[in-house]
Amino acid sequence: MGKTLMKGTEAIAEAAIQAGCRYFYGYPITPQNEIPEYMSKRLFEVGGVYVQAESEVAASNMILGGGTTGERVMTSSSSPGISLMSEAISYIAGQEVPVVVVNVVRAGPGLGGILPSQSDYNQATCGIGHGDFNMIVLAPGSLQEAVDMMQKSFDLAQKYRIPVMLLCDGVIGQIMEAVEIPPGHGKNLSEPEKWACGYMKERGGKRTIIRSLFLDPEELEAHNRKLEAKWHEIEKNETSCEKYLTDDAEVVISAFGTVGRIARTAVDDLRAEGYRVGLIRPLVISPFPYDDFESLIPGCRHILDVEMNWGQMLKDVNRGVRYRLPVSFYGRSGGMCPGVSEIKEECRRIFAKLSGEGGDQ
Amino acid sequence: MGKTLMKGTEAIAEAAIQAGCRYFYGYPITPQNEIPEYMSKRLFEVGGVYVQAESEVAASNMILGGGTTGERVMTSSSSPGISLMSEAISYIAGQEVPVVVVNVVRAGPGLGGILPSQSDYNQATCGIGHGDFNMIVLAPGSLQEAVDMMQKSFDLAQKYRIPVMLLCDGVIGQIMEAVEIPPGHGKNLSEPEKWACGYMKERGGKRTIIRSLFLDPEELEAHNRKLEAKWHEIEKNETSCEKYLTDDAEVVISAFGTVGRIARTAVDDLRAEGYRVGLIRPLVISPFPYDDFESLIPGCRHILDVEMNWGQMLKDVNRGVRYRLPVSFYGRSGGMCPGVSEIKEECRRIFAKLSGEGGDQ
Amino acid sequence: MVLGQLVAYGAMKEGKFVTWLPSYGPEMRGGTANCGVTVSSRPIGSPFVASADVVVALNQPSLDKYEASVKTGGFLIYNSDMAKYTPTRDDIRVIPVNASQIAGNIGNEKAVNVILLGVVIAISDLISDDTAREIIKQKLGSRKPEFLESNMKAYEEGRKIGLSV
Amino acid sequence: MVLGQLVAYGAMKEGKFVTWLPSYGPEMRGGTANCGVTVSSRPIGSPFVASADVVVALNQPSLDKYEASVKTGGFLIYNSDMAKYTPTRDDIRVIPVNASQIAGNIGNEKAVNVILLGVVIAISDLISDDTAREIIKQKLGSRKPEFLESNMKAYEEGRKIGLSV
Amino acid sequence: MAEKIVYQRPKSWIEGVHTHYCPGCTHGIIHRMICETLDELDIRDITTGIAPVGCAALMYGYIDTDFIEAPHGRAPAVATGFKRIRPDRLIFTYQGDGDLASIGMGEIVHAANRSENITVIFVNNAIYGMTGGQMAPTTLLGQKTTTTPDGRDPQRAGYPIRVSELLASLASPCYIERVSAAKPAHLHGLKKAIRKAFRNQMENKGFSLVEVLSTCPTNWGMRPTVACDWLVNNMIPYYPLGVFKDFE
Amino acid sequence: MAEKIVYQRPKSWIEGVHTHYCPGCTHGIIHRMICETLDELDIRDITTGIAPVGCAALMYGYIDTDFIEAPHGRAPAVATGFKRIRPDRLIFTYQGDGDLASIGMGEIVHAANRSENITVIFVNNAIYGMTGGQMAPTTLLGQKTTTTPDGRDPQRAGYPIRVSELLASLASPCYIERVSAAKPAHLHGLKKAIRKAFRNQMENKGFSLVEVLSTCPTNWGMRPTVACDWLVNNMIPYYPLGVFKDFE
Amino acid sequence: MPKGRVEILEQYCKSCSMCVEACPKKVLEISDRINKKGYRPVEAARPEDCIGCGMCAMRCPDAVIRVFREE
Amino acid sequence: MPKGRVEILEQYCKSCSMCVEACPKKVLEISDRINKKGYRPVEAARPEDCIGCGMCAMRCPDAVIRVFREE
Ligand SMILES: Cc1ncc(C[n+]2csc(CCOP(=O)(O)OP(=O)(O)O)c2C)c(N)n1
Ligand SMILES: Cc1ncc(C[n+]2csc(CCOP(=O)(O)OP(=O)(O)O)c2C)c(N)n1
Ligand code: SF4
Ligand code: SF4
Ligand code: SF4
Ligand code: SF4
Repeated sequence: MGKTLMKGTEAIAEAAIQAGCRYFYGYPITPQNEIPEYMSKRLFEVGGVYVQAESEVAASNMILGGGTTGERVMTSSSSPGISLMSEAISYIAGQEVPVVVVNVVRAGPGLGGILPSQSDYNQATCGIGHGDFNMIVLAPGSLQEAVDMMQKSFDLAQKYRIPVMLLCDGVIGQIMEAVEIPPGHGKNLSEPEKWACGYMKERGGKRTIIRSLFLDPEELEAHNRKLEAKWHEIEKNETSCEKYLTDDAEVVISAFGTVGRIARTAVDDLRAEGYRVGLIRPLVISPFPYDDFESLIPGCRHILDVEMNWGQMLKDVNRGVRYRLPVSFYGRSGGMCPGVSEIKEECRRIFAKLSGEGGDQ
Repeated sequence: MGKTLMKGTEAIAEAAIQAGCRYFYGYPITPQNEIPEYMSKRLFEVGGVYVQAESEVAASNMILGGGTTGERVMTSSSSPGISLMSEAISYIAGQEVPVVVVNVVRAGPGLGGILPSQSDYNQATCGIGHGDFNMIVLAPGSLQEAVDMMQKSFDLAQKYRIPVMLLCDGVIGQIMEAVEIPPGHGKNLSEPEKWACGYMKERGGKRTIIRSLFLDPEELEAHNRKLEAKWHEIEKNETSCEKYLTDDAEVVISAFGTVGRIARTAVDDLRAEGYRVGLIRPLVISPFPYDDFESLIPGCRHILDVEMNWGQMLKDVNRGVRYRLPVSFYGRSGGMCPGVSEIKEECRRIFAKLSGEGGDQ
Repeated sequence: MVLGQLVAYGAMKEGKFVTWLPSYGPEMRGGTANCGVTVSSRPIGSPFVASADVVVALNQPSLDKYEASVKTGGFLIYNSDMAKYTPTRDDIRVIPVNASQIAGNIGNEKAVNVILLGVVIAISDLISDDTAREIIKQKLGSRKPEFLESNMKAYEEGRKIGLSV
Repeated sequence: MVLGQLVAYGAMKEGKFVTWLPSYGPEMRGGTANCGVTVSSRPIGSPFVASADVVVALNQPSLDKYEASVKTGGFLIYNSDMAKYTPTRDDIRVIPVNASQIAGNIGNEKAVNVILLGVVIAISDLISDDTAREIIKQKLGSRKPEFLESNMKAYEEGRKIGLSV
Repeated sequence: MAEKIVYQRPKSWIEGVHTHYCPGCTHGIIHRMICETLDELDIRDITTGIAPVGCAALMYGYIDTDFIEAPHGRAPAVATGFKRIRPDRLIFTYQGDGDLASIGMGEIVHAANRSENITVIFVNNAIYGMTGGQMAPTTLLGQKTTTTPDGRDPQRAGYPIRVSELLASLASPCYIERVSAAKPAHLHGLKKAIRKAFRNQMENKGFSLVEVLSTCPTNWGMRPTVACDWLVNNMIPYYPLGVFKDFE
Repeated sequence: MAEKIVYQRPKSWIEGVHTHYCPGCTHGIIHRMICETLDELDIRDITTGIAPVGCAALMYGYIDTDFIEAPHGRAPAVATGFKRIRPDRLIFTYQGDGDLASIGMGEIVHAANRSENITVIFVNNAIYGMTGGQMAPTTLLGQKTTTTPDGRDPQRAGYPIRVSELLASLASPCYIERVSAAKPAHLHGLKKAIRKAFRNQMENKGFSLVEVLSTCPTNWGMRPTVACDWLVNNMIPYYPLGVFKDFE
Repeated sequence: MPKGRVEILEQYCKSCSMCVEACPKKVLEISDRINKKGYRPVEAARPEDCIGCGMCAMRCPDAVIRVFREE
Repeated sequence: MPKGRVEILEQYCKSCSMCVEACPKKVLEISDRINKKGYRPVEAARPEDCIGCGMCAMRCPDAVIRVFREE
């Protein structure tokens, strides 16, 4: 399969199918309706199952149940719908069920608007549900990345038995561009997952209990320590970050998702104008690539964080550079997206200030 | 009313009534059942309304509706129930409705256990719902504080038209101790709130729309900027933090809620042993008192963060001291609570290390 | 649980700092539902009771579970009609009380708690005898006046046992 | 929207980088639903179109809203049967096309899009004439072969108008 | 001879705005009827509407009362929260079939069962309008939608839910009627039902729900008048008009 | 004369454990019946149970099959997710009245309406057991609970919901029966209904629900046998036993 | 037959034809004009036949029509 | 009358009396002993009357009783 021009949502859906996902449970919400729509048609063709859940609460609990079979299951939604999944996601994390959740983010809070946004960063990376847990969150910056990450999401979910979120801003969902969807590499369940439910017979009567309830606090603490150790493992292995022209950069733009690609154009343009500017772009935003940010410290003089929200990644950026570099923020919210020229303008301002302070540009 | 011996949950409920709250919507969940139970009886006596909602989703939407009248409304729940309120809380923030939510935290994730915990710190202070918003979160360290903060919560909610959470670990909910509940100071709605719903007649036909939907992204961005400005105002005015013997302390323990009071005993004991140790305890955890932490920087040599979770406040502590002080963590999770002797032990270890490094203890 | 609350009320009455903290489980009966009471003359830090001066066990599971938490030199009091104890420690003082039987004799099966309260007050200095009597009147008398007499009687019986140790 | 997609398909066929991004609203009809297409020979950063070489407006609201986003020297093409335009700028080239009428004449009311595509291809170098024809065949021909002929005719008509500017 | 006004825009219909509804969508008719009722009962300035999430999300742009926006499906809970505090004010929810019968099933069943003294206008157009035509709980068997490309199959998606009948099986609610907005002959009944649902609330009778069979020309892919015929021929046989509960 | 075993612990009942239920709570009887059914139909090792949030949250400690824990009220959705992937395995949910009829109302209505091929054991004890005796949707009028200290008042809290009747008003579900666990005379019917609800699933007949009237001696504040009498005298008149739907 | 008259608020009409179908006298027709929103508004093609029954207005989803009747 | 016999797994009994009420022959009674969990287990007070009908076992929530019948 070569490159084809596809709409983001449909490419994501097809990528999931190629990754071996045969079970989709979801509820419509703009701007990701084409995912369930596509699935309702395609899964029937490939012998999978599409269930239109009665709500996002139900959908998230369906993936909980579905995920316990060991098969690749997913749901997708957009911001308000994701909020309704909070409780189930906490359970899924606690019960160690592998699932994939796609969030095509729209602008909030509340009903907000249906235009693109990155304002679910905090929720996805930090506090989506109650209790001590984290999930893995991937943030694609182009349609091709979204497709590739869709497949990776399933691999990670099953490797670590953890919920994985593909966090796409609305642009990724709605854009059409050329993508290549690598043909299926989804694992084939020739024999049942050792931990999965429904295989008691195959296992000679040994049963499986998938639970997060531990009334004895010492047991629960031990369980939580296990989850914590797993998360440390993930922090060690699974961060991912792109650095573009950062080696000699005086100013580095930090951005994720669609803003990353926009910032890249700004960087190219500014380089052409002679500015020493670079880009750092986390591809996995949870666990966050703190080390990559820390490595900017000796050379870089200023970080400009650009986001499509009111600055939610800022605290992670600051943490990454350990408050040893000045970090400023430029953002648009509510469905507005920072444009190339706005970013360039902001950078030029920073350079002007730096040279006023006696820099060498 | 002098001091009486009361159970935490009941004291909190009575404090709400004294603060002028007459409307309670809730759903049972351990360990806070005594709140709805108390309310179902007492509100009837004082001419208020208790509604047992069919779920936490419904309860949180009932306070949304109730809050639009301008009256003092509340709900209470515990961790999994709070997760189910995520969507509504995002709406409430976006629609600027004053409400108070009590979370008597139990150990998670998932069903977890019903014993005390502080593992909803992330959720409460950072990512509970979708979109750009924050809520105010108060974290009492004793029953008396819980009672006082209950009243403050209503004041803040109405002053800023924002959701306010009283985040109590299960200890605060279940403990009995002597408290004094200051008699009612709840405002009396002699005339309708200017912004409230249901007063079109009184306002001569001028109507009110309480919404968060703005399909025009520029309008939504403007709305979000308004919310942001309000939040900055809150950050300026409403942080609150207790410092105990920090002036000359080499090691400062950071802790919130019940752990704060336990740590205080540890500090007293250690001081008696001659250790220069202090305690910093945020009373309001959102907005976080970063400045108070920053002020520790010159003198203090080490921060020991102690929590009843896997270290959720840690990143805020680090941010507060701007990564310029070593911060270590001691925590118990899953319903376990760090004890006085564990904390002392940990401190002694730190002092031993510091003196090895050539300190002056 | 009621026993603990009575002690707590009493301590507050005497102007002491006190915390009462239950440990609750899903087992509504016959389990190890219990509470920890801390009485102190200075503000109380941790309300958790890791090692206790006095442990009162009403049934076998509680006895098994909390035996270990009695401080050296402390008391372990248990209802010998509901639990059996084979000594494993020699550093604590153990007081078996045939409380169910006594309660039965008094004609108030629910007075087991009050009997044990009598024992506790007699052997410890948590609260004074007078305070205890007053609290019983106040807290139990108001709710169920018809049982007040038998409750006072139960307290006396318990106190006798306690004093005789 | 379809017009934009056809251009996008064509550009991809010619090996260019292309993005197509719709702006969607709740208004399912008659509103300003629109899309932005970016064609480039290098990877595309922002897919948002702030200022455009060519703006095609199918109705009055779109015309009013997007007039301002035409670059200096760019083209504003509109369906003069659905919208009226009173010039406010003199730095752009304006092409009114009576597309509804032409489509009616051809006997395919839905061909308005294709007519305007013809105009766009003729006045710009987004994609070549050949590519455009092939894309029409491929994308429109396969779905509704019965309309292929009238669509090609519509394209020709549009192209004629475009070339005559 | 003097000219008498037979019909004019209701006062509660906000002047100068153009609704965002598709041409011929019966949402507009129902809105208009609500406005007329507010005018006739003279209750506009003591009424608060709850806007749903669905095509009617922006209804406060057209009906001139106080409004609260509710999350998708939660309007009955929002209304409960409000009405329990302001029993002397009127409140109504306006909900689509996705909003009320899918995501909001729990809330509507329980509000009905508590017999909250509220008025519910339930617009059943057998599809999700706002999100572009996915299956609703009320989508008919065999009906094609964007998520039932081969038509709704009862094996995979169950049977269409008859909401009025379901809620009428509860002991508590006061008044439940199904009417239609499709044909001129239906409109009198529609108006009467809406008026009654508000009157009941004024008289503290408890929960009243009017289910209005409605069209979605756009997502059904039909011209508006054809959609009305389709409703009559396909929906009414499965969703019979009539009163299912009336405690009068 | 040889001795024959008339009754012994079912094989599916896990040996050596002491249930956490209060003395005389009928949860235990229902558990035992499920175990017996699993044994008789020989389906233990192809069955997965969904544990609810409620007193039965720990049921996997007693019944020896695979188990998944579901969030409060969501068992039908969890079961749906599972069963659609493993149609050849059996799955059952076990839900209290708070779980199923309050917070989980949306999920049960829709699972029933999709006629998911699952078995639901619905334990109606008219109260919230695990959380200590608050009002449930099925609490009887006048019944005192910790949140209806003066007894349930229909004006404030509505009428008790008859779940079987409500769900039976849907077109899709296959089998719905209400039975009782209170009296020896009821137990045969209870067992039969549970067996049938599993058999239906084995035969791919779709959604089956058995509503079991059950006691909560602790929160009702009665001795176990008195609670059984109370059930017979108060619950059965309002919740009549019987088959409400059967597609056989 | 009473004599009626309709007034059309053209700018709000969406050309949906609901009123055209509703009119028992076939008074209304979609015009050839285009309004600001791009729709062809309805017009009274046979005003003389109008009986002022109000059916058109009752059915219009956009409250476009005002109806008068001579008394 | 057939002859029956019951075996009580005493350690699981919670003394709820459900079986006592269920037995048509009034064979069972709550004993005076206390089991490990603190309950007084049921016992066959009149074992000779047992007809092995199994009613007690069918009603026991804790699966405490095993029932035998002579054939
Ligand atoms: C929590 C949540 N889920 C989903 C949506 C997306 N959504 C908006 S409207 C709608 C359904 C609309 O259908 P209906 O309620 O039938 O109303 P209609 O548009 O047909 O009038 C959905 C699913 C949302 N906004 N919020
Ligand atoms: C989201 C959420 N809300 C509330 C609870 C608390 N809770 C646990 S069990 C229960 C209800 C129990 O009643 P029921 O379902 O009738 O079962 P029973 O205990 O009576 O068997 C509740 C409200 C919870 N665990 N999670
Ligand atoms: S999408 Fe359907 S329901 Fe919505 S306005 Fe258009 S026709 Fe009406
Ligand atoms: S008032 Fe009656 S007759 Fe006149 S145009 Fe309208 S529908 Fe036709
Ligand atoms: S088997 Fe029958 S007769 Fe024997 S003890 Fe049990 S119930 Fe009584
Ligand atoms: S029914 Fe079972 S638990 Fe109850 S007394 Fe009888 S044997 Fe014991």
